[in-house]
Amino acid sequence: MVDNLLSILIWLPVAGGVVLLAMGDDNDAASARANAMRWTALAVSVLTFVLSIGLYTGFDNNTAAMQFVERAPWIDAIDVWYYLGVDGFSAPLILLTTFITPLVVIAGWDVIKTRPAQYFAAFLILEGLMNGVFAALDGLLFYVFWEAMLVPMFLIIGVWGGKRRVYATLKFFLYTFLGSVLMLVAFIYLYRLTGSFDMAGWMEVPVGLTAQKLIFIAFLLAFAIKVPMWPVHTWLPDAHVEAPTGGSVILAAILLKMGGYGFVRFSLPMVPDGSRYFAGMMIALSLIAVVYIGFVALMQRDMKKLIAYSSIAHMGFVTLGFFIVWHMFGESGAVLGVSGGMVQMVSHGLISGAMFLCVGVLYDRVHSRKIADYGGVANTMPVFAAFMVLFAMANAGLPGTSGFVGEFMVIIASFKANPWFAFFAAMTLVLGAAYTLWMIKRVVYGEVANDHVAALEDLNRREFVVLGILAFAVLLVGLWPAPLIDMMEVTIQHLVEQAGQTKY
Amino acid sequence: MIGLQHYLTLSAMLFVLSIAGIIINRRNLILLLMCIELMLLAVNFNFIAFSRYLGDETGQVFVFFILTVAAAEAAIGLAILVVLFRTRRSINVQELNSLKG
Amino acid sequence: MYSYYLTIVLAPLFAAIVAGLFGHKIGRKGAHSITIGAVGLSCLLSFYVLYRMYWGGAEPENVSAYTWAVSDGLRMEIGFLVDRLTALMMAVVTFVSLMVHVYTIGYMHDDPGYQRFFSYISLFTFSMLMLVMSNNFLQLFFGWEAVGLVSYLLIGFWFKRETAIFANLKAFLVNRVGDFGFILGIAAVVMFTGSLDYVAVFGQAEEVAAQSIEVFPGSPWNAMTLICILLFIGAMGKSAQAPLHVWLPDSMEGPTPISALIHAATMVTAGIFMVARMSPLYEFSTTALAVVIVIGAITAFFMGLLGIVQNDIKRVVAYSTLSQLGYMTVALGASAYGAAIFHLMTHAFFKALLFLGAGSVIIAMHHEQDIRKMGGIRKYMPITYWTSLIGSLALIGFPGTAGFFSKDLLIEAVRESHWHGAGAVYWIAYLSVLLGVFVTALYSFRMFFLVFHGEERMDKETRSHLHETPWVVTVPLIMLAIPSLVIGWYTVGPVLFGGFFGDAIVVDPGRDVLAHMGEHWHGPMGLLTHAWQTPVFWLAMAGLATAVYFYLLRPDLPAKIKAKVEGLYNLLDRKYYFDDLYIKGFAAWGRGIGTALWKRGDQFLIDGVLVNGTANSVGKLAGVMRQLQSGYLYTYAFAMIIGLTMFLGWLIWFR
Amino acid sequence: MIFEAMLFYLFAAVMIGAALGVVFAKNPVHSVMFLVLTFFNAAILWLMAEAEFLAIVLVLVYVGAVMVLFLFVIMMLEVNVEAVKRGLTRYAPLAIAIALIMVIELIQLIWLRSRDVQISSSFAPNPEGYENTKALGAVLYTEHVYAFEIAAVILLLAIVAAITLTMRKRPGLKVQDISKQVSVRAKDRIRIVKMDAEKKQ
Repeated sequence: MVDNLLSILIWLPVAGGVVLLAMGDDNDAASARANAMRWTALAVSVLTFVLSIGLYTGFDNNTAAMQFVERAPWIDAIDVWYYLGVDGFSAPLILLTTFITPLVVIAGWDVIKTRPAQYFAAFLILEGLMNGVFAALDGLLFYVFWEAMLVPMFLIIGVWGGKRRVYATLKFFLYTFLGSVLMLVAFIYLYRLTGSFDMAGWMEVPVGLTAQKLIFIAFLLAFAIKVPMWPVHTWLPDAHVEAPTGGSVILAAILLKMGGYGFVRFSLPMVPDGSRYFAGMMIALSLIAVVYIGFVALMQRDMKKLIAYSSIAHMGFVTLGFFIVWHMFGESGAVLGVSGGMVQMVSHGLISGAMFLCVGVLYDRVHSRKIADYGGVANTMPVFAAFMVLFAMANAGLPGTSGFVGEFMVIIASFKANPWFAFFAAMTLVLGAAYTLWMIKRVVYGEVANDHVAALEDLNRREFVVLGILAFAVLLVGLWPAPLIDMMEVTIQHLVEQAGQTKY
Repeated sequence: MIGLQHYLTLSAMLFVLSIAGIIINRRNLILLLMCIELMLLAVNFNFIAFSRYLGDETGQVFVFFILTVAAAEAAIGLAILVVLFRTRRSINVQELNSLKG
Repeated sequence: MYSYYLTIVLAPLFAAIVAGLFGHKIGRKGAHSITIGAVGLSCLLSFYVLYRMYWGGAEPENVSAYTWAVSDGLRMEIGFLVDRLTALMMAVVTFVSLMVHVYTIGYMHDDPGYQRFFSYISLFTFSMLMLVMSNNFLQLFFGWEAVGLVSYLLIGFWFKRETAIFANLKAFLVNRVGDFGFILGIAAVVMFTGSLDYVAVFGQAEEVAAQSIEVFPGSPWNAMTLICILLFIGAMGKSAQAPLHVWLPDSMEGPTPISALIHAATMVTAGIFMVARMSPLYEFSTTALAVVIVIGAITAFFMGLLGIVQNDIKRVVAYSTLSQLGYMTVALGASAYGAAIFHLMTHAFFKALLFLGAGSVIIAMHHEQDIRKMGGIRKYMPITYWTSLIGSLALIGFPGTAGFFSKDLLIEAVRESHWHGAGAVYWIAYLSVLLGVFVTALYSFRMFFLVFHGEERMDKETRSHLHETPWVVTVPLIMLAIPSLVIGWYTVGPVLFGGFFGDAIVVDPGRDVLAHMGEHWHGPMGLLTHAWQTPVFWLAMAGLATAVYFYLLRPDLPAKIKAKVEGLYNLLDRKYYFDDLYIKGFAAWGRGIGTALWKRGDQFLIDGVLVNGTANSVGKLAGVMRQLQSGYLYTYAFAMIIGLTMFLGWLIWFR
Repeated sequence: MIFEAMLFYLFAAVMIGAALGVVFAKNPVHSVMFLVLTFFNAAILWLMAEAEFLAIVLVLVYVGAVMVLFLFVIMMLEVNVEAVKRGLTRYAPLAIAIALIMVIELIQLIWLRSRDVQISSSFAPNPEGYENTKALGAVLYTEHVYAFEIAAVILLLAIVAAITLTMRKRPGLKVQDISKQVSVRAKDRIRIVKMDAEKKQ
């Protein structure tokens, strides 16, 4: 076990990114220098992933306490610490981050022609910051990472994005920023209450009911926008459509998870009574996300938008799983719901990432995301079609793929909470299959639709590797989710206990 | 007899006059500068009056510095004005709006 | 025995992976060799398992393969429960699958997707085995969806055909509607028992039946009824019971071997198997059984009627499959699970035979499927003719064939099941199955005569090439014809009345019709000799005779009748307008809702009014405020002065 | 004393009048002249307050230097006076109103609010042997020497800034560049070409 593993996971990619930036840029994508940059970026991200495996092997499944803790004073004057640590919630998400980033780097390999060094640097820095968000145990440190993360993402969409990238990136930035500012207010309130930014202290401190409700709302805006929940979801389709492929992947795979992570790290344990008060509303919003967004996704004409909407629907399962806790506290089922939500987050990270990569593969060749511009892709790209159908099935929640695990657990848990919750949640079985497979039908199957499709070339080795790795991960989690669930189980039990207490 | 209040009153009138001047002559940059000089004079009056009243020379030292800075300001302000006039052929404040959003 | 089970399941999977991923390396021969070898191995071992279970007297085994996940005390495992029910299903599945594998060599001979096809059908065998061998609901659902996936892939196998990819999407979605109920049923099971394991769940069945749940406030439902109905919705999807039957006829767009394997013999019977497997639960809810029997009866009769007007050779067989599935469902509802499974088994053989026979005709006709363009093929294809005849006779329940035993006894069981209290349910069920016999005979032989007898209506070109299909096609036909003919003789006694299923199927003794019938059981010969006394026989004969009259003796009559009952004909031809309802109704509504929510909800309300509206109003407010921020120095100075004045005034006068 | 008071009022009145002239004069040159008058009167009033040094400085620096600078600039720029002055009356009522309110406020502040504060009617006389310049110098060069230095630097800065701002390179102006002249080498100017002597035709 490496000392300071978390710090390394945070700062190694950041340092790698800085080095890349320092190397300067080369717009000639074929030049030796550009090549060196790519390999540097890949090496750093792969190294980070390899190191992060230590997080799994060294992780103790039997405790809910923080592990790999690092603590050093940062700003003494207001008692801010550089305080890192992981538990069952954050460790899988950090692993997901370090797993996805190398894939994104490979996916952007020779696709990014302009300023490749800055592109890769942005992703590396983003990776470090995201790890920071998941590992931070000090409120202010968390906030700093949380906000800093917006900057590389903002640039990724704004610089390498599509035609309406400025609108999309501004919308993205303003939406997410709006929420997080309110979160900062809540942080400051809690700081005034406890005199420190220690998150563990915030979980212990008693807070009045009204204050809890207000804090919950402040948190809600920050996290609900990130998740995103209905009705603050509209930034996501725009951001996804305009983002470059790698940006979409990171956005869907990891950034969205920050919202879910926020709920289990902040809302549920810190303001349990506030959360309980709003649980009904949260469940309603989650179910609306599942059903409403399912219908909306059905009618999308843009592949990326369709997948973006399906992301929203899937994330609805996450919040549903978290907030049904209140309906069966003290019985079995509560842990199952949260557990399902967490698994759904990880699985969605893999699947939506893979789906966006698939669209990226097509986009690189035809430069269109419109469904109508395709048809019969399977004729010219059989291998790609196989992957796409696999991921589509995972997106539709087929058992044996990771998409099923979380949905299954959440549906089972929510049936216990109230059969009607499960009724609406299970509609995703039909809707999810409908929108995903209808897209598959129009894109992959059929006669060759036009000359563009006829000229398509099948996956090259690089794309094959990326999709292959993701396919393996999707199937692995689907066929044997036990390691993942075991990692989180104790932490979730602890959370359910915390969520069940009364704090005022 | 003539004391602090008289001086202060005089200074107040001077000050208010200069404000009126700024509002009225809001187009002419040179007049604006002159009104600012007038305003500084009013301030200086206050300083001197209080310095005398309190028997402390520091107030007068302050006036000394204000005079220095005002002189510098006038010099630079006029220089800018000259440059401005050279490029824009005008010192009308309302035409100097290239920074307007 | 665990390693045997593992081999049975994993061999087809392994073959599927090899044929799928390395198909281009191992070539056609390699692909079919490895898959047939693997499925053959599975088949052999399955028969061995069946042998051990029945003749060897082995106890049912319940083994766990690995723990899928544990959360919140809920163990989710992958494992095998092998008892006689399972063993029988395994044998049927692997045997039919093996036959279809062999047959495929001939049928798909010229197809570029040869390896892919073998990979799919092996994968299907794996999925189906996972389904039947499961010892818990999770794995059941896995198999359930996996067969659905393979069915989806295979219906859309010729993915260039617009109709095929429409049909596979339709099939998957309709199945998903069923699965929607199914997963809710599983969730209900977990809610009331806290377990996914069959044994644990069945053990608590009695307690669960005593509970109730208020799904709608104020009207408590029996928990078991809810569970069973929800599970049955899943079965309705998979086993194509009305009104979720619409996907099955369309699924005929797939290659014929899979129509035989998936959409006749095995996958569609998964629902029947599931209900039989869940008999310990269904026995506690007569309400659920009543639902089952009504749905089955409706399917059995009305879907059969549709077979009469179809002109596509495969669709006729498909509707007959629907109808036969309805028969099985009726038997389930009558608590005659054994009869249902027995019919399932015989049906698997003769229906696979009929499909493969139809496929053989299609090969010979160069992929022409319209029976109006066939006729008189008998003399060109003798083997196909005779095997198809056997299949058709078995289908209509001609005395002595396998279908006779299963169907006759099934109807008998329905007649005997008085437990419903002579309600409407009973009469609906009994009349449906009885009339269904006539309909079955009519459409079966209508097709048979139109294809094999009468004048030759095909064009010259086709006729000149018409000849018997190669041995890879005919051998499976013969191999399937044998059990279709004789298996009833040997198995009817033990399976139905010999307590074959042991503890696998639980029936409330108070309404155990099979046990009741068993008291009067005198062996297959006895049944055969009394056959002419039953209405079933006469109805079948009447159907046959009608077919002979209309399609052999007076081929001009059907058209005249058709013209007379135009309305009825249209109703049947449009399949009771179910497709219209679903496509123009539900699907269009769904798209309409989607568009409305997207355009009105997302784009107009949220983005337009809330998001951009906020932005715009901020912009407008800023526009007003901007007048103050003119950028002119004097404006700011002026504002400062006014502020100063006001402040001073406040200081002096108001403080 | 009365005489002193009368003098104060006289000069004060002239100063206010001159200030009014600054604000309302039509011609900027007149404005500057009025400003000079204002400063003179201010200097006198400061003298009366026994701030002799500053009074002298005011005259020397302001009247002698700054006002002349203003005058130069105005004359140099040949501003169209009418164009600039137009629109004066539009804001005059507003300005006068605000000025009146403010002056009332200030006078009220100075006179009414200070009623209860004990203020002697006139400034206390300076002690014997007091010299304003000397006293100021004593403070300026001891306590405030750093500020003094900074003020000096600011003035220097103002000089430099004014020069750099107004200096301009005129195109087409002929100037000598000594260093260039010195560093010229022969081969830059003369090209020696080798060629055959011309033959007679």
